[in-house]
Amino acid sequence: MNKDDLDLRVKIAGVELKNPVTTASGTFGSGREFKEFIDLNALGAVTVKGVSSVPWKGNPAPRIAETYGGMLNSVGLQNPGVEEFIKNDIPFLRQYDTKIIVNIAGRTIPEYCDVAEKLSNTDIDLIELNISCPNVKEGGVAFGTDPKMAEEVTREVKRHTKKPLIVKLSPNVTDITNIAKAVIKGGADGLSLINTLIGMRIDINRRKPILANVVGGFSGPAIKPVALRMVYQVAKVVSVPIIGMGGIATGEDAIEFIMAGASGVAVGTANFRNPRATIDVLNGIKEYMIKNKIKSLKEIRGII
Amino acid sequence: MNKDDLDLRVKIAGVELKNPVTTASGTFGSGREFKEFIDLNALGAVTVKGVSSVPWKGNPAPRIAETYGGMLNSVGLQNPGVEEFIKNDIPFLRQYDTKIIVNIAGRTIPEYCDVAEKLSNTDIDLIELNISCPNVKEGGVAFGTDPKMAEEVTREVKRHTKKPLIVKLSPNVTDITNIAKAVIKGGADGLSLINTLIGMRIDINRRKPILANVVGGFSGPAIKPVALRMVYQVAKVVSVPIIGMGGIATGEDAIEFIMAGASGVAVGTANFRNPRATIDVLNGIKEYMIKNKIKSLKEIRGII
Amino acid sequence: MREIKKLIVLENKLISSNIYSMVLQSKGLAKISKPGQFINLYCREGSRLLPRPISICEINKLEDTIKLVYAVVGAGTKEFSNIKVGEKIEALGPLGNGFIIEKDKTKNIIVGGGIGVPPLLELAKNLNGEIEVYLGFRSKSILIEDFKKYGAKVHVATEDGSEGFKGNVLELMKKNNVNGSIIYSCGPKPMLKAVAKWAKKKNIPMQVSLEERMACGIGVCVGCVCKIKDKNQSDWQYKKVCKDGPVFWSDEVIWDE
Amino acid sequence: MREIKKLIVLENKLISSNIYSMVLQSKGLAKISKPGQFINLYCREGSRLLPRPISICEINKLEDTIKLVYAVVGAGTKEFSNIKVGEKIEALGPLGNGFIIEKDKTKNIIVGGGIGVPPLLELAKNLNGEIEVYLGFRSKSILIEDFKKYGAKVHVATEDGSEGFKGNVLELMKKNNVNGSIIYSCGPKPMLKAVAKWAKKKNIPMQVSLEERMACGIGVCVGCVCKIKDKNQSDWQYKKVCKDGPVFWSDEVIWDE
Ligand SMILES: Cc1cc2nc3c(=O)[nH]c(=O)nc-3n(C[C@H](O)[C@H](O)[C@H](O)COP(=O)(O)OP(=O)(O)OC[C@H]3O[C@@H](n4cnc5c(N)ncnc54)[C@H](O)[C@@H]3O)c2cc1C
Ligand SMILES: Cc1cc2nc3c(=O)[nH]c(=O)nc-3n(C[C@H](O)[C@H](O)[C@H](O)COP(=O)(O)OP(=O)(O)OC[C@H]3O[C@@H](n4cnc5c(N)ncnc54)[C@H](O)[C@@H]3O)c2cc1C
Ligand SMILES: Cc1cc2nc3c(=O)[nH]c(=O)nc-3n(C[C@H](O)[C@H](O)[C@H](O)COP(=O)(O)O)c2cc1C
Ligand SMILES: Cc1cc2nc3c(=O)[nH]c(=O)nc-3n(C[C@H](O)[C@H](O)[C@H](O)COP(=O)(O)O)c2cc1C
Ligand code: FES
Ligand code: FES
Repeated sequence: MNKDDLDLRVKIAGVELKNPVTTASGTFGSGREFKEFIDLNALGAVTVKGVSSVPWKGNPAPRIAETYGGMLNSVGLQNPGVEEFIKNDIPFLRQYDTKIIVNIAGRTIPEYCDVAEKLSNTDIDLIELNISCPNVKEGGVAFGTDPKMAEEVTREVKRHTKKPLIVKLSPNVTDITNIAKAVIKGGADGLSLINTLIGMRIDINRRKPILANVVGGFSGPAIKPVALRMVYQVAKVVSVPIIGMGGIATGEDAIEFIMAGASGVAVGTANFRNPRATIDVLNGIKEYMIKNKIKSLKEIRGII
Repeated sequence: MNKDDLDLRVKIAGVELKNPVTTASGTFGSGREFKEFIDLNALGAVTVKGVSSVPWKGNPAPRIAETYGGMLNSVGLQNPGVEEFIKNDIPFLRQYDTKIIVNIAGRTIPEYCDVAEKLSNTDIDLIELNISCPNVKEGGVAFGTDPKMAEEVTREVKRHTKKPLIVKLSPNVTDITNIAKAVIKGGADGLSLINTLIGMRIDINRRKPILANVVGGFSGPAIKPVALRMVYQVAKVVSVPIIGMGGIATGEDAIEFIMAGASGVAVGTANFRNPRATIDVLNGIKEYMIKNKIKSLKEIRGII
Repeated sequence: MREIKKLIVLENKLISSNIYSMVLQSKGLAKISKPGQFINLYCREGSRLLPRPISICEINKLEDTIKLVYAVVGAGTKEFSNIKVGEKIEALGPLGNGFIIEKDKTKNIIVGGGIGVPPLLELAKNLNGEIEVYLGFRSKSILIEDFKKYGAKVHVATEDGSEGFKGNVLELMKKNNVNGSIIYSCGPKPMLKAVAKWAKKKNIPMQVSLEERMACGIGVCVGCVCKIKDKNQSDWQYKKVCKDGPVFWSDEVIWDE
Repeated sequence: MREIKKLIVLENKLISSNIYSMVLQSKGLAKISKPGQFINLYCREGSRLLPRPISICEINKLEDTIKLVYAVVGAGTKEFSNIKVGEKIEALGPLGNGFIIEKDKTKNIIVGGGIGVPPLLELAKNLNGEIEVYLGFRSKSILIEDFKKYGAKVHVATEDGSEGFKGNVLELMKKNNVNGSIIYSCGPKPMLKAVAKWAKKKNIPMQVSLEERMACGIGVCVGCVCKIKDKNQSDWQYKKVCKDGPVFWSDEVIWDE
């Protein structure tokens, strides 16, 4: 068996990706900075950083703190707004043979709907609804931790767009399967999980939190066990496709998520340590498949 | 300033510890195995592994999986029961000049109460009520994730014992401050946080979870940012003392928890990598205090 | 007080595909070690927190060295394989109880499989009486000449038949009509289980050295358990491989997994 | 394609208390680097995920080397200080925009503070006209002789008065009645802020090289921001230190933190 015999295709919310590897929103921009490091055509999809209806300034610095095997961020969804995004980033990404997943952010349901609506007639493939950003006071995290609100925002956004809708869930909940079921009731065509945990670091010399925002989103290899557990739990109770993420840095990591039930896998924080992480993950998946004589990922998806 | 000038005493639920360093339940046995490595007299307290009303067999092996910067366990509170504990372990620990904190486990409220009652007339200092073990199907985790149940079990245990009561909280909840407030309403004299997150690892060669129990408790340096954030959040809204834990391996880690509001600090998983971890943490705290001319930990507790 | 020691690596060489032999200057560890005990090796890379338990393969009390033989199976053992002679490695030991050496037994049978073979070498050195050694491997053997050096009669089985008997070690033992007064064994669980069943039928007492995933290695975490029957055989308990073992009598062990 | 390169360490020596000078064989990096740019250095220890940004202190295009000068302040820089000559370190660069060198300026003033001094050295080498250098330190100075080598007039201030003027660098500049056609500056934020205020009053254009905690270093994470005024000065945006900077015109910067 060699690389050409492998069938890496996966279907996410009705859209076929040529392979399962995408990027975790907010860790890859719109891909521009990475085109110097990798061939963007190699990716199954590019998931771009969160866009909102109007430009958002984001949170004060410091926004980054390193933790043991992970990091915290409190970027706060700084972005130039959906109109700039449509003008600049869609044409850029459309040069490449890869699917475009647009992560959308909002403080209120109408704001979310506005972004979704504006993206409706553009040439993107999927919308990923971020109801789980821990760095935005209003909306953001609240939508992601209350099943009723999660269902409602999903339903409304779904009504405002023709694009297939993935909902990205927060891990900071008692029972993630409840939220998953709620957003599916609201009309989600797929799920992304997980967004960041909420974490904190203190600078004991300055006697202050490292992040200006005090707490931030916790990501990286450190959080993988939580992410994997949640993908597993959710995959057991839903039938929509899942994009798994949280600490993926190698092909082996990705295979773990696929065995737990993920269809797609997104590489996030690993991009900061290794700008070729997405390609390394893709190659690692292929090597595992060849070594274990797996022709299609279907053979191992959700095998646990 | 030198080591003798430092005032390291802390009061936890009315009991004075000579210094803030204790052990995280389940990572130190009853101290027997560690007396070959360290002087147990040096510790503020020894928190022993969970004891239940009757012997518990625990879960099948494998019970251990390594993760990036952390580990999973699914021991399932294997223990010989409270009567054996009283007979063997209290006399052993009483040889040392250190406080004894007994972590208690149960599947039902009567089981918890039974252990608490039996410990009431023994020579221990504090009870730590574990309502947060993710490795026991009934009780355990459910008590720790529902504020009403958490309050009820606390109240009942409190009624059955004369010992000061610390309640140990689960991090696997949407809002830990809710649970904290509930157990304080139930009568908790102090809080311990955090217990383990819930995590998973998959052995991609065997195509099976590494743990026989599929998921397990996730601990170690990897989880520190979550633990620190929760201690900070809870310390802001309660006035009872907190024992902070989750990934503490150095004096600097401990100082972070103290600045976030913890009175005591417990060393857990770090004991497995370094049997002298508790002493290293204690010495690290002292060095920080000397370097920064801090006479008493009161000067920095909850300073954030 | 006991402590994790930094031991100088005196040798660290590939002896078979993916298998390394490491000799450590032992700082007194050799003096107190017994066959069947193990040591914890710690990784430098901090993302790998847990110690790697590795059996002691040979003890040299005179030169104060110990030898380990380990297979590279993951990132930790990979890291060990890259350590250069003269560098140091953190180690704690000896840990666990070794084999119970029954000096009065006239015919000792040693059964080893794969990377379970190394601890049996130091054992062989310490036995009285006749020693017959049965070793099974997937393909390439290790340490055969070493066993011979200590006067043992060595029989080899390989799954692919590339060396010695083609088949598993028990088949070879049956074929050779093995008999003896005691069996000492270490290797993969299915092998141990099969040999234990056979030994029971033949009424030969047998010791097995078990493996389990560990966190502490010193009996604290209760992670590394196996099911061991109570004295009266009516019930069982989870016992710790690191502290109560790694060697158990085979008829105590519940082999259900 | 761009990539993280493994560069050979040619020198890594202590030059002052806790401050090291590291020379790297640059694999072509020297050729494309400019004063004020930085590189990402990656830790070997996997629990430390994020790159450490370090400014380029000197560029040697002929020998294809670059020199970095770094202070040991935490675990990452501690790790770097233990690297031996001949070993390799992973690095990505050059990153960011360097100083904008205004060749027509006749009197250049360079103002540096502490570990902000190193990038100014390569800058000094590339300036035309007169160069007056003001450097402030807590106690011990670094790189003074190097600046002199390139014909600059160097003035030193130390907080404890152990070398040169006792006080901060701005006090020394005021005392010396400094004037010039442009200021290039790098150092702690309070220093930059104070000098910027003074420069504004004196109407001297000034460039500042800023520092911020980074994750990617390549403009992706939007972690490393500082407040920069819009062109018309009516509003401001968070700009990326790594990609839009690290050098900015001082009158663009909002110094409120
Ligand atoms: C008592 C005892 C004695 C042993 N003696 C030897 C020996 O002499 N030679 C030898 O080659 N191997 C021996 N092993 C197995 C050895 O411990 C593992 O192969 C090793 O830990 C793998 O580490 P890794 O980082 O390369 O693998 P990884 O799979 O990356 O390790 C991940 C985690 O799983 C644990 N792990 C993985 N495989 C095993 C295993 N088979 N047993 C226990 N833990 C495991 C590791 O310790 C680590 O915590 C022994 C195991 C035990 C319990
Ligand atoms: C553009 C730029 C250029 C720099 N040039 C130099 C230089 O030439 N020489 C020099 O000694 N230092 C320089 N620094 C600062 C240097 O990056 C930090 O001192 C270093 O990252 C500390 O790493 P650590 O692991 O030792 O410290 P830790 O405190 O253990 O690091 C923890 C985390 O915080 C980050 N961090 C800590 N301090 C700083 C800081 N001051 N700035 C940015 N990130 C920080 C680290 O990168 C890491 O992610 C520069 C910083 C920037 C942003
Ligand atoms: C710097 C940074 C910015 C992020 N921005 C977003 C975002 O805009 N929208 C979103 O849904 N998730 C965002 N995330 C979360 C990631 O997409 C991902 O869910 C999380 O980081 C876990 O994956 P990882 O551990 O591989 O990074 C961000 C994460 C980081 C580290
Ligand atoms: C092997 C193991 C066993 C544990 N057993 C218990 C227990 O019996 N009772 C309890 O309340 N917590 C138990 N814990 C949780 C720890 O006490 C602690 O809350 C947690 O591990 C986080 O701290 P750490 O990261 O420092 O280990 C156990 C943890 C481990 C790793
Ligand atoms: S490994 Fe901890 S008890 Fe055996
Ligand atoms: S460090 Fe990531 S954008 Fe600057």
